[in-house]
Amino acid sequence: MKFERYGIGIAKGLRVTFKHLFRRPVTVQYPEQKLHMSRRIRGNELIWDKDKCTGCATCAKTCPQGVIQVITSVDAVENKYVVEKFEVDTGYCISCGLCIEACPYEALYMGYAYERAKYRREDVIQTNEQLLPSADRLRSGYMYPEIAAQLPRQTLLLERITEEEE
Amino acid sequence: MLINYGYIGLFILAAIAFTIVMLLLPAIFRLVGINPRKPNPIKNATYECGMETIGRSWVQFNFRYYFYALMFIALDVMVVFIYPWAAELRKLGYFGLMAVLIFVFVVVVGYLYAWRKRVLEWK
Amino acid sequence: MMIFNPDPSSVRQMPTLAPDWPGGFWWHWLLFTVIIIAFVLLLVMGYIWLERRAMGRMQARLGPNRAGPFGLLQPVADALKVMLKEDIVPVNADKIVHLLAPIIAFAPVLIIFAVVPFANGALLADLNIGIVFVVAISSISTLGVFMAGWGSSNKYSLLGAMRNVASVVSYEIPVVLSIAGVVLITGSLSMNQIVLAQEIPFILLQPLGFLIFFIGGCAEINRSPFDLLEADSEIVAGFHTEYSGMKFAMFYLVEYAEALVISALITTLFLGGWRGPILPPWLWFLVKVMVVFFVMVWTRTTLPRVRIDQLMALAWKFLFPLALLNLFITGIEILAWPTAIAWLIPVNIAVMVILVLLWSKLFKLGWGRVEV
Amino acid sequence: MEVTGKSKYIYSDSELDRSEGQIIETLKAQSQQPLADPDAWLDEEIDRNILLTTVDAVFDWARRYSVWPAMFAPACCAFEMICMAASRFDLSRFGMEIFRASPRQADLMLCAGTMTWKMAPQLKRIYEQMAEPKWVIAMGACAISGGIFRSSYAVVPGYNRIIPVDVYVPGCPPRPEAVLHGIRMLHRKIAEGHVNIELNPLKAKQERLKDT
Amino acid sequence: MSIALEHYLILATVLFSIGLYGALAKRSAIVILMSIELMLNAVNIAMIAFSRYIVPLMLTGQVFAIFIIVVAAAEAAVGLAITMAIYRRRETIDTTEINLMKW
Amino acid sequence: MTLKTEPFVLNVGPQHPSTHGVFRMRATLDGEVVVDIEPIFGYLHRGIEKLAEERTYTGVIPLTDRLDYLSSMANNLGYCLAVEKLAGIPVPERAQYIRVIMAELQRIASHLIAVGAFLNDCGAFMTPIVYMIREREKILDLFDMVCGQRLTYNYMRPGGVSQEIPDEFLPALDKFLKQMPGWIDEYDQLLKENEILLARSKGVGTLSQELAISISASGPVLRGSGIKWDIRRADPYSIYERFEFDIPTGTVGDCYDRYRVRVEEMRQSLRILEQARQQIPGGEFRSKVPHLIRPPVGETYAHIEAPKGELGFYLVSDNSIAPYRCHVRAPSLLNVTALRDLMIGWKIADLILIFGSMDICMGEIDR
Amino acid sequence: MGVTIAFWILAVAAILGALGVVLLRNVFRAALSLVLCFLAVAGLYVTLSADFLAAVQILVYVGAIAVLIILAIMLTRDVQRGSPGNRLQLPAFIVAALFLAIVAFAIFQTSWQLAELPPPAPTTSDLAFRLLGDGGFILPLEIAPVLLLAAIIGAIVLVREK
Ligand code: SF4
Ligand code: SF4
Ligand code: SF4
Repeated sequence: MKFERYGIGIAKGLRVTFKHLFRRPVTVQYPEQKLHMSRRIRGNELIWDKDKCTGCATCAKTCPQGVIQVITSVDAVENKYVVEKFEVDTGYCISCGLCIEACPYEALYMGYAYERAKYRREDVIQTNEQLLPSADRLRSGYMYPEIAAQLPRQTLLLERITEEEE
Repeated sequence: MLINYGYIGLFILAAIAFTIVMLLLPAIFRLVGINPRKPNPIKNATYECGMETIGRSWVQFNFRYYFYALMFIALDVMVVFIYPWAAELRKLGYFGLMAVLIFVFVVVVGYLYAWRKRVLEWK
Repeated sequence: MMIFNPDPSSVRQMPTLAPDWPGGFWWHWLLFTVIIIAFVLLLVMGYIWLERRAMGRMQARLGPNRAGPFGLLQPVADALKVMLKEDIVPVNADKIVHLLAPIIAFAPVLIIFAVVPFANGALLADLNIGIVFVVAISSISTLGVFMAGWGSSNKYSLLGAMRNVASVVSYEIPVVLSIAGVVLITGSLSMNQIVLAQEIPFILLQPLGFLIFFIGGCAEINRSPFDLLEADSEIVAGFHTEYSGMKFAMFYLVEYAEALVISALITTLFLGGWRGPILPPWLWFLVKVMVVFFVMVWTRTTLPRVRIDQLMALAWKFLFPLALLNLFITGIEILAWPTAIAWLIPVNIAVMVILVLLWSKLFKLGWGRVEV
Repeated sequence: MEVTGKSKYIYSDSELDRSEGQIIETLKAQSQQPLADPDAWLDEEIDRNILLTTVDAVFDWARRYSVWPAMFAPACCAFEMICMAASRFDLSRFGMEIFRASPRQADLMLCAGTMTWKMAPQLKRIYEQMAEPKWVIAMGACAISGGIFRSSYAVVPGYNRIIPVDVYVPGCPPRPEAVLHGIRMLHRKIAEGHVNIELNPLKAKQERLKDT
Repeated sequence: MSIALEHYLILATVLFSIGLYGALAKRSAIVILMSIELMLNAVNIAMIAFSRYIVPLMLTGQVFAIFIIVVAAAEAAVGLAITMAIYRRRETIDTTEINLMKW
Repeated sequence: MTLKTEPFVLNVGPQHPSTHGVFRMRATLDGEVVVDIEPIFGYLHRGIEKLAEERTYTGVIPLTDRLDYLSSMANNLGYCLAVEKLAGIPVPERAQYIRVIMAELQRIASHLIAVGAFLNDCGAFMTPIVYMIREREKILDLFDMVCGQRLTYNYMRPGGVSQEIPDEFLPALDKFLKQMPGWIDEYDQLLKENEILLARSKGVGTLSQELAISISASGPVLRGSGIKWDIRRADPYSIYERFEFDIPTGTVGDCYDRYRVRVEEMRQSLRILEQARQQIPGGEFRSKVPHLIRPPVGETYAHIEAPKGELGFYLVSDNSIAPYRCHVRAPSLLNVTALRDLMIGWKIADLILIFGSMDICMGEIDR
Repeated sequence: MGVTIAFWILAVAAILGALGVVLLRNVFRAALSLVLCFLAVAGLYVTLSADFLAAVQILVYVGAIAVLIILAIMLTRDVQRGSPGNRLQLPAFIVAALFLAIVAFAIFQTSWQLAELPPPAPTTSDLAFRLLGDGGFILPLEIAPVLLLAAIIGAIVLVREK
């Protein structure tokens, strides 16, 4: 080992770490404090607007994974498709958002939630009603600027908004 | 003086006993059934990054280690003389200083020899 | 039975183990044994906590804060959990050695504290060869580590164990020589005498000795830049790769207990031990130990790890010659000016700076093929 | 020192390859169906006496706050795992920053990434070599179902083919918060699942004997 | 019953005999070296015991013991070095297999 | 006389703390010294190229995200360039700028990880990587804002990008550009001159120019050896010829040089970002592209300077909605071929260090 | 009293350790039992009021010589062979036993000229004076490093690669 700089390099490094001792940690205490997610967050679930959906299955066809399963029957009276089963295996979905881009009737949204861990494999699969929007299943603004505008502003580490909010 | 060593001796026993008790605790827990124990052949095999070990595990090492140990042993013996000397230098005076200087010098010759012969290096 | 019927003239005054402390021998022993063991364990837990918290802060995060207030119970949780883990003994292992290793690694570290003066007069016993005792006992721990590496019959373990032996073998000498510098000034090997002699903390009188001791001590216990033997990024977990449960916890404890030993030694030898105004001695001791440990954590957070050959070169080609020089310079000073000590402070600091700079220069120039 | 030729290895490469292939094929044949989720505790009512419950509570507390993850990070999700351990999300708050490189000392296998069949035997081995009690979190789509690579010939469709998974965290990759949520669910499982106090050690011992 | 000089001497003799046996009867060079260390240790005990019981103020025995330790260290270093040198050539340290004349 | 030391075979990996994924090195050691090393990979072979053949041209983009998962944006860009070249799709001006901004941000993010991981491999207990991840986190926030994911962006599309950048993006970018140089300086203070790091990495794992060229290395690994080769200059794609920037090179080609080159490249990327930020025009973010792209029969190769080196996509079209063949020229794979030559003769500790300095991403090597 | 107990314990430990060295088949374990013997002997030194020597015993024997021996074991791969006896086992045993008997006999027959004085309490300073002071063992002291030097050079020459 050479001591070209007589330990000055080491001293400089030590100064940097020492300075950090007095800086505010950037940590978010997750379960108590939560960051505002990106307005376009692609959370790990899909949200499906049953009323708008026509059962055209474009989403199912676009999905590179084949995650979406749409089973429809024909309603002869109203001359349209009735969605019998709309199933998304979120354990399989890669949140790529292509289905949302593809849906011609704006019936499919990415979810805003991300805390969707489950104890069982089956629970990860979502069917029909489980896909509908609700109070704790907000829609994300991915591909939907109007929705994005209503969502809270994203917390940026750059700006450290958390600090002010506390 | 010996009384101090009595304390120390008993303390040594206590320390060893304490260590053994600490190690025995899990064994007791296991008897009670709190600690799990489910051995199986894979679990008891050697860990090597998830692979099966290739070759024997008794690694044979390079002889280079020996030189360090060798120098160490010589210098360690030197230290044996240095400590009483250091404790009593004030009374021993310059004569003692000279004596140990010569002593150390001779050993250091060996050290320099080792250095010159580049055995204190890893090639 | 002639053997056991010795000549009456040979029956001499053996010093009896009579009580010399109010309460008698056994009480004295029991009390302080319990105190020391409890103290060491508590302090080690405190260390673990301190390290994780301080390191967290230095890395701009928080560190453990869920288990108990400020995460203070984190080490307790760890200890309990580890105790509840399954104990695995690999089939290939040398089972007896595998079992004995943690004991042999841990017990000596505990034993060292028997002679550390936590307050005026070492608690349990003030040995008049105190510091040699410490040095001697601490060399046993190495054996425990080596046994662990050997007994596991795992390549990484063996590599780690070899590295440990190599580093201990190299750093023992500079460390011991730098201690001898302190002994020169005090003229006594007793730990308590060393503290008593420190009107001025020896860090000022022996700056070079302190530097060598700090670096060498860290290297010997494999801390901060010298943690090669369990270098995560190289040889998995080093010598304790195959250890789980309580046995692993022992090694984990050893790691911190050794750090405690080194900080206690630094405190005693160079920082004036328990001496200090106002506060009670044991508190001073504690504060100093913690400060030393904090410096260790600090360097650990900042510095990269050295390589094994650099580790050895540093010991043999840098620290050892300096330690010898320091020893003899101190010796001459002691003989020339047996009493006037205070004005040696600037001289010694200057000597340190000059020696270190000079040696670094030589080191750089590759004198005697020093470069590695 | 010169070492030349193939003789330097104890086994030849082709031998190693063949044995590896065999191991993988066997494992593949065994792993056609997912393993059952260890979720019995969700329904189960365990009644214990008071003493044991207190002891249990303490033990569970200790286990909960000292879950040391094993480093197991094959693919992309690993970086979210690392981010989770870094300053912004700081895994260490839960006492989890001690990533153990050796599975012997780890409690939790955070499966972060795609598992290929080539890697599967190692996964199984590492999992087996972890000391009890141990948990597994499947992080990301790949770990749950093979994710984007499910249809690939090389990829294991979900870790639960090989090892039992305790918590599934969907996402590709799941955000660090999502994994933290998964970890908190694991905490709950540890607390409520009462890892193991075998109330009847004798019986347990007999069962153990029967197993071996 | 108090411990006297004879106790230490007998102990030293026992250790020495064990070392002697090991040095004569073992095949591994390293074990032979270890046995020799044992013998040296036994001598040390005797030395110090003599010093303690016969000339307690002179410490001559202790000084001797220190020198014996020096010799033991040197002996171990060189002995093991020879062992290793032989091992390097002959791939064995079995003393019965080492036939120096046929090197 | 050579030592009759038994060669001792050690598996480093596949599951090893510092192999950056599942890479396995079968190392033959003599004591601590590496005498032979055999890299074994394939532990992350996920069949990306094969999977690409059964997906639509747009559907392949998520796959490219997972190639080099530390620089997904760059992968997206490279793939989209290839498709555009194949199908002759024009890209609007604004989209070009957005793409450049994203690609350069991604380069910084990727280098942050590379440098951090390298320093971590040196054994600087977590600190550098934790700091660098903190900075990377800031970049990820920007990406997250734009496309809603932190790692697998799936942002670029043939003919542009998937969505317009949100309003708050550019102010945030400004802020980032203002702060980032300071942070880089801080990292330099932390370890640039550290004696231990210098001793560990200078002269270690020297990649000679000839070797670098003959293995067709690229990226910082090549530039570390002192060769001024950067696709952004040598074969400008997108709009890179409009920007001013330097190509930092090393001198010796050792680990330290590679590390420095990466740090300097971050500075250069900031320069490009600065210029792109100034010049970004308004307009469309995506040209009109049919939902399912059907390029004419033919083949094409497009390459970009990804953070790790030359990333190329070779596409063959048979006029269907899916590529007939998609091949990826992965920079890591070619760089890693130098491994054996670099490592022999060094110690285990250096082995990890050299490996770290190559900045390897297994997703890309095994594909 | 305490000394008596300590003596017996340590003596038994020392003899067990020594027996381990010659009887254990695994060389590594034999080395460990040698360490046990060394430690017990150090304890015996303490009962003989030779405290400094006890520390030296641990420092040099356990800290250095034992490490050297273990290293040698590692380096020569001797473990696999175990530690078999040679053909001389029985004669060796007889020789050792005879030696033991003769010396024991001599010990009991001699009437030792025991001194009456208790040993000096701290031995370190006395040792220092005996070694380095006037009329001390200064000549042997200066010869000792020469021995060490010879050992260093000899060992290096023996083991070094050409
Ligand atoms: S594409 Fe939209 S409308 Fe059609 S089935 Fe899917 S969700 Fe319904
Ligand atoms: S997000 Fe992607 S993978 Fe998930 S359902 Fe939509 S298209 Fe399929
Ligand atoms: S789940 Fe997604 S991010 Fe995670 S490993 Fe699989 S492809 Fe990569």
